[in-house]
Amino acid sequence: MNAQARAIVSGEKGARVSGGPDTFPKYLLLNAKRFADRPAMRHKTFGIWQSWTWSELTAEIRAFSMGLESLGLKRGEKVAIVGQNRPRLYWAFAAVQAIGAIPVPVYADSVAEEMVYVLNHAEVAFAICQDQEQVDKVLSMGDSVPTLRKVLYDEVRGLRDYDHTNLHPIDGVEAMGEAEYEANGDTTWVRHIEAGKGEDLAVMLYTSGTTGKPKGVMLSFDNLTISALNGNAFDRLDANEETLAYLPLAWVGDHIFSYAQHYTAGYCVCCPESPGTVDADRREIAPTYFFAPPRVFESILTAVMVQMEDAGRVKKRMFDYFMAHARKVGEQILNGDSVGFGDRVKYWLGGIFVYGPLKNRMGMTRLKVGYTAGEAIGPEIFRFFRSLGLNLKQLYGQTEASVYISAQPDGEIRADTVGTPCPDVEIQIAENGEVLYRSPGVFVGYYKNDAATKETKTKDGWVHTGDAGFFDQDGHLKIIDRAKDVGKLNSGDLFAPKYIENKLKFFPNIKEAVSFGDGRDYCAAFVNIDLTSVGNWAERNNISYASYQELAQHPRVYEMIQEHVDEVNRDLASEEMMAGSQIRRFLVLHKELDADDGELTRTQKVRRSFIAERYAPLIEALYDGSKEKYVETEVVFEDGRKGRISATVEIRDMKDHPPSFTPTGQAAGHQEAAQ
Amino acid sequence: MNMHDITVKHGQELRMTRPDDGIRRGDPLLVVDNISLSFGGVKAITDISFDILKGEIRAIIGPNGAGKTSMLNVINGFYHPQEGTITFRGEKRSKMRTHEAANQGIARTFQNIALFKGMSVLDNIMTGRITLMNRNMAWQALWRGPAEREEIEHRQAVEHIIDFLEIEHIRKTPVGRLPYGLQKRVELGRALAAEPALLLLDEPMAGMNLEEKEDMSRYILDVNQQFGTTIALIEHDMGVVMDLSDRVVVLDYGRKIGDGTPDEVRGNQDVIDAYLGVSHDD
Amino acid sequence: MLYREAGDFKTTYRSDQQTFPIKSERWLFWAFIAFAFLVVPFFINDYWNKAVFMPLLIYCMAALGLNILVGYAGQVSLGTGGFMAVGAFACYKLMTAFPWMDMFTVTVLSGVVTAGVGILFGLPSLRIKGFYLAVATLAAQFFLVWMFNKFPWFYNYSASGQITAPERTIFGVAVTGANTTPWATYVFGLVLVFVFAWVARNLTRGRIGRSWMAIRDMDIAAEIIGVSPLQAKLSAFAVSSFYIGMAGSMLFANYLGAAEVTEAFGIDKSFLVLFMVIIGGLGSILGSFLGAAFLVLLPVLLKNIMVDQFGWATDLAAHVQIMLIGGLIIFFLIAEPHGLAQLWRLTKEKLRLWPFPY
Amino acid sequence: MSVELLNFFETFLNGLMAGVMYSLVALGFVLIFKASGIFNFAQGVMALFAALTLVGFMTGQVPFSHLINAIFGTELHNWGAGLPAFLAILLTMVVMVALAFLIEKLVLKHLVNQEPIILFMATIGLAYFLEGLGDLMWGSDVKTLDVGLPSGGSFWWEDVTRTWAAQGAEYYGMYIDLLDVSAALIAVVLVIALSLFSQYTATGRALRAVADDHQAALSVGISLRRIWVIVWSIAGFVALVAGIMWGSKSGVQFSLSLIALKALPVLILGGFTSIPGAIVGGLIIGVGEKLAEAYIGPMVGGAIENWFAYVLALAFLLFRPQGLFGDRIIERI
Repeated sequence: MNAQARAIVSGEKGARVSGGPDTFPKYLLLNAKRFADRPAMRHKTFGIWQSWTWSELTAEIRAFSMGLESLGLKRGEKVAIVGQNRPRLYWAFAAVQAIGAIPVPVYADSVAEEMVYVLNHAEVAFAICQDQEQVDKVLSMGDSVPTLRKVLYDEVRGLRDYDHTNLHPIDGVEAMGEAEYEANGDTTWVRHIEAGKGEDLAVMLYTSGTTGKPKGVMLSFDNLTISALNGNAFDRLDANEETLAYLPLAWVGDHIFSYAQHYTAGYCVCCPESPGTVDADRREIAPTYFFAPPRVFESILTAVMVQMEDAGRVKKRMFDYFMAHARKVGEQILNGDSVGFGDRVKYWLGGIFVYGPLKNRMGMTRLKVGYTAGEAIGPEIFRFFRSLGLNLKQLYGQTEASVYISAQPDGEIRADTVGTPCPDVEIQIAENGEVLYRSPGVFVGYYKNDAATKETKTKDGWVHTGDAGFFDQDGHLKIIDRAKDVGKLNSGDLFAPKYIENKLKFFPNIKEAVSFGDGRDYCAAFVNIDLTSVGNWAERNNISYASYQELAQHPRVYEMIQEHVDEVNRDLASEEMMAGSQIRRFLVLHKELDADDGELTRTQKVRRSFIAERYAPLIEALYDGSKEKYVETEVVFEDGRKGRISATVEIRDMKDHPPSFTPTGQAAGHQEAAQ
Repeated sequence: MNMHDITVKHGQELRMTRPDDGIRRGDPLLVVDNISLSFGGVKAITDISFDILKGEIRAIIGPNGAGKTSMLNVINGFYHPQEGTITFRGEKRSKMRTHEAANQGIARTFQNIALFKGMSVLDNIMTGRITLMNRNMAWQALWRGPAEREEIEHRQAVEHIIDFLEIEHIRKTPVGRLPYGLQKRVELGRALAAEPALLLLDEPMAGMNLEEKEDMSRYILDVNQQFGTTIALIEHDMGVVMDLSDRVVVLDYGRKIGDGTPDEVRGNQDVIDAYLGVSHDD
Repeated sequence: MLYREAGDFKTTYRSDQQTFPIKSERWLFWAFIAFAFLVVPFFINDYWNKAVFMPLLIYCMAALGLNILVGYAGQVSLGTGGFMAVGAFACYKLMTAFPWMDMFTVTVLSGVVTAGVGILFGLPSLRIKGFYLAVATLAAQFFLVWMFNKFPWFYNYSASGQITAPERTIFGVAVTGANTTPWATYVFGLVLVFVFAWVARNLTRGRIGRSWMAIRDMDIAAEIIGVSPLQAKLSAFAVSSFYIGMAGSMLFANYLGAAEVTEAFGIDKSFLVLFMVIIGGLGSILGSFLGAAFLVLLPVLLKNIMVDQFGWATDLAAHVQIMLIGGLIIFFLIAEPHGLAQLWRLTKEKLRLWPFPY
Repeated sequence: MSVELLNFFETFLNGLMAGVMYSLVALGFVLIFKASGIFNFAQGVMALFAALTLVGFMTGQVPFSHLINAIFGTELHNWGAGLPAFLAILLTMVVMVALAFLIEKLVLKHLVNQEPIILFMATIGLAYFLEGLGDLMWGSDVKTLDVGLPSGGSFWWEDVTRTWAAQGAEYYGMYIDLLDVSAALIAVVLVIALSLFSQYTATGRALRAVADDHQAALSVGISLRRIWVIVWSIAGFVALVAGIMWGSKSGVQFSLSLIALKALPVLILGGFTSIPGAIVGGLIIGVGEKLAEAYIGPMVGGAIENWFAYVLALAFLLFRPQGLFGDRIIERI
């Protein structure tokens, strides 16, 4: 690491004004005053977007909250919140926080055992569930969560005949609270809220760590409100925004976007009718502020392309023509660069015929700012949306940071960086390339896990992200891989397998890639072709094939993949830290990596060590210079039978590109997009 | 209906059955007494008597041509029996027009789907509430005001049914475009919309696959349990009938040959004979 | 393509069930109405009024009425000409018996009288269906025309057997008789059509409309779920005749000025209006307008081309025209049996999905 | 016999003969409706068109002469020589078959499986088209048609019936038009021929099969399209016969197409699908109409034959909705 990387890079000074509310319940009371008749929340149900203003919302939450207190919920107790994006579950956060208890959102799709662990670990007293399915899960735990006293539910269906001694519909709880309010007013309740302080624990979010048991990240009100306010200021978000809440409640991103920013900015959050109707609901709402992991953008783009495949010839040609033009000038126009008059006119026409309708169909007509985060987004996907004039940006964040670590300021957008440090955030790069940060959003600690807290958070407040990265010439952070996965070639050059694999996977023809190099002389890779994409290509080029294996080993497929690899190499050559780890040899795997065979995790992530063992002969061949290799592999078929497949796999050599990372050489690859 | 809000907040309960008519759960809701029906000398139903108790699921079974559908047609006033009486909610029924049975609180679904093909799902179910709507033509012509309010009130109720049957995604689709299973569900929705005291289901699961049958059984049970609706159903699938119903009446050639709980009927020799004779019948 | 629906969401049932739920269509509609009310009256001349606008308005009204009966309630009627005659003669009798009455009242009352006659001739629909009913309505057509011919009381014993509209005013402006101005009759007709199109929309969107459609789609099932066929069918006949009667009244009083029953209200009128409804689209209010516009404008266009451009004899042009209209009707039925309204719907659907094919 | 009774008989007889003509037209409707479910409103115009074509051939007119003259400025009107009646009828028949073929090819083929009302409207469109086409081809002036059928009153019948009157009564015998008689005879022959055709020929049996069950007929390999061409050809033939007879009687002009309207009450009375219904219904309507004209007409100012048939049929239908020969309808659900 050079000296520059050790330096601390800081974001701007944050926007927090002292004296404002420091907890969400306080914000609720403020919003009830300042935004009384503005919409606060919508929910598509019974055919229309049922809406609540901030004052209605406050009344609902007050009733809910006072009802919870009547049920015996005490300050400092934990309340599990289980379900999808329903208004009442969001209300539950504030209702619980108002009386000083701590909400613990739980992934709705987690199985009962996982849920038991979280509920037990958090020692929850109450569980607020969406429907029968979640109630069943919670009730099935029986006595294994001894602290659990009450279970609440939103949707009554199917629960009518359950034993209701410790089971309550939220309706009933709200009615209790309402009665209490009618009888005694809300002075006690308001006093509870006023007793809350910024440093109090606001929420506990369990991270589904890749290894070991989930850890409960404790975030204070200060963490969340300051981060949210900074985020609002950074993107100039105000009470006029409308967003769609469709990501899991237990995920920090949703907690910030659909709760913390919702309260601090006072904007309107819309809950979809059901998980299956998110696309249609987004089309109706047309959010002004939108957040999604790359896979969502990817599936939107795929849907667009698939539908355009079936469009008529004229329409398709028009689409291609204008999209080509958008690729040419769209991003420049979005970034405010100077573009010729003729191109502007053409882009305007394209807006009428293609971009406008497209944005309309995608529900992005009103989009002011959109974020992608979670993992790297394919540059093609990223550019597609930006070239339409959508202000899509990248963000780098973590639960432990209350999301914001770095983000792209408007006008400084690139597909391969995650921007500059957010307001109030300081970042430094450690010796081993790991990214460290310090900010007001930094979490309080892991619940009941001091060891882990110490491991992650230094005494002076720096947090280890576990990611390796570096700042590029423009001061933008670039994340290359998990820090522990980054290795070294024998030459001493940095080897970041996932970074290389992602570059390969950005080609639609490549479904999966596994690269090798740690402790070896050079970098080499397995490539898995994408059957749909390559199959289509083959069909268009009159290449017949009988099986995946035959297609994978087809010389012309190899040629195509070779071109892709070459392009990745050229790309790598342009980067100072990566130029040494260009792919020297590759092969196309004869079978698709499959979770059934243990090669992928159930979440479709590559299991590197297992593959290294299973395909040891192939790896050996990659490094012994042979031109081809015969392998036999045991596979599990869909019906559960086992069998063996064998093939002779070809291995190809590549040549290195000379390093081209001087600033003048920056034109290579997709970097031309910037500025 | 007493919902006046324009927007429905969560959890507002839908009342699916008519206001209390003084008949307690378990008392006879409908009594069929010595009914005979013939068409031009051909006897379809001969001297049948049975009752349907409030809150129960009553199955009417029998081989093809046993007179099951004719029986339903008699109950909801579409056919007029030559002999016998029908007492519904304690009142002996005189000869009446077909649509009056609906007004008295009898709704039904049909063996061959009888949806209104040119209308959307929403409109079909709204049509089910026709007996509950009463704004006259002058109000309708003006729309704004009472007619629109009435429409919205009923729309709310219908939206609850749509929610209950999980057909939100097809709300505005013309029913003709829907697959068979969904059409059956919409038809159930249309019948439920009338908030019936007695719900007649004519082979609600005919032509369905196993999964659809399970879904439909669940809806029928939910209707019965959640809203306390009394249900009389005709069904071919014996397994389904025995699981769903509280009591079963068995017809054969227009005569009653068995009546009782599923277990009693299963052990009845006449019933076994009737079914053995036509065991090939689906 | 031109639709931008994203963000146009509904938070109340009222906005969800409004006539034009899409914002841009709402704008288009009001722009069109503004044009019709605020621009056309200032530029209209006698030719345009006589050749295009008045027939258009009158047949829009008639087509609306017939569409309610045929398109919504599914009862085929071939008696439109006869019912228009009832409207015309009711109008004439009202005008002459109550000279002080204003024309709006006269027109609406003529509709009411026709509604009564319509109920009478709708009675057979309770027993017979389909083509049998269609033929039965022909009885109304022939009987009514015969009646207005045979009993001189209807035409106030005039020697010619004709009825002639005296001058009647609204707010002091003549809308019938010799002293009318084109804009006056036009605005009079436009207001009537606008108001009653709105009423038709209201009737068809609610309980009554659904009872009509239920009877149309499956009468037995409709009856079993509680639709009274008597009420549904007779109300359809009544409302339909009401509109057709008003159209007849307008045709006579505001357009022709003088009429002879066999000539003005023959069976070809029945067919013409039925064509409008079918070509426009059954069960669609928009369709009624499109159908009327098509069949009013097409002959004007054809005549313009053949007589004025080619200089053909009028009788020859008439033959070609009738042939072409017949041919076009067949063509339309083949191309889109659900009418122009459906064509519009499909186009709209395409534009909404643009650039996607589905 | 009293004069009143004799007058009654005379009216009755004339009614019967008119009724036969109605039956003939109604038969054309029934044939098409049975085979294809189409209510062919163009039947009347087809008769007009056939008659116009026949006259055109017999008088040697140049078809489309007005149009040709208007476009090319020529002065064509007549070939200068006509065809003999027999040949002209044959040629007209060929035209009618060609027409049937074209209708199937250009219209019906594209409207398979449409709703009945759409098909009905298509035939009205066809009626307009044929009306325009007929006028365009042959001109719209009233033409006389004489194919050699006898006409005028029968003196023999007058003489015979005069003797039936009671002694001393002032009675001059019954009037009967020979044209009516011959028309009735031809109609009877035609009806019998059609019945035999549908009973005893393979094509006829196929027709009936199609009428009974479209699907089944298709599945045993009867070509629906061929059947349609045949049915429409027969309907064209019936139209030709009707056209000849009505044309001979009252000239070939537009009003000839209105005979279709005469046949409609026959249809609702006899049923759309019943051949005997069409025959008996025609007779009932014919007789009823003439009697009403004679006995009710004077009371209400006359000219009631336009609508009386409809009211008669309607009244009948209200009491027996299934028509004359229909089975009782049991509604099922």
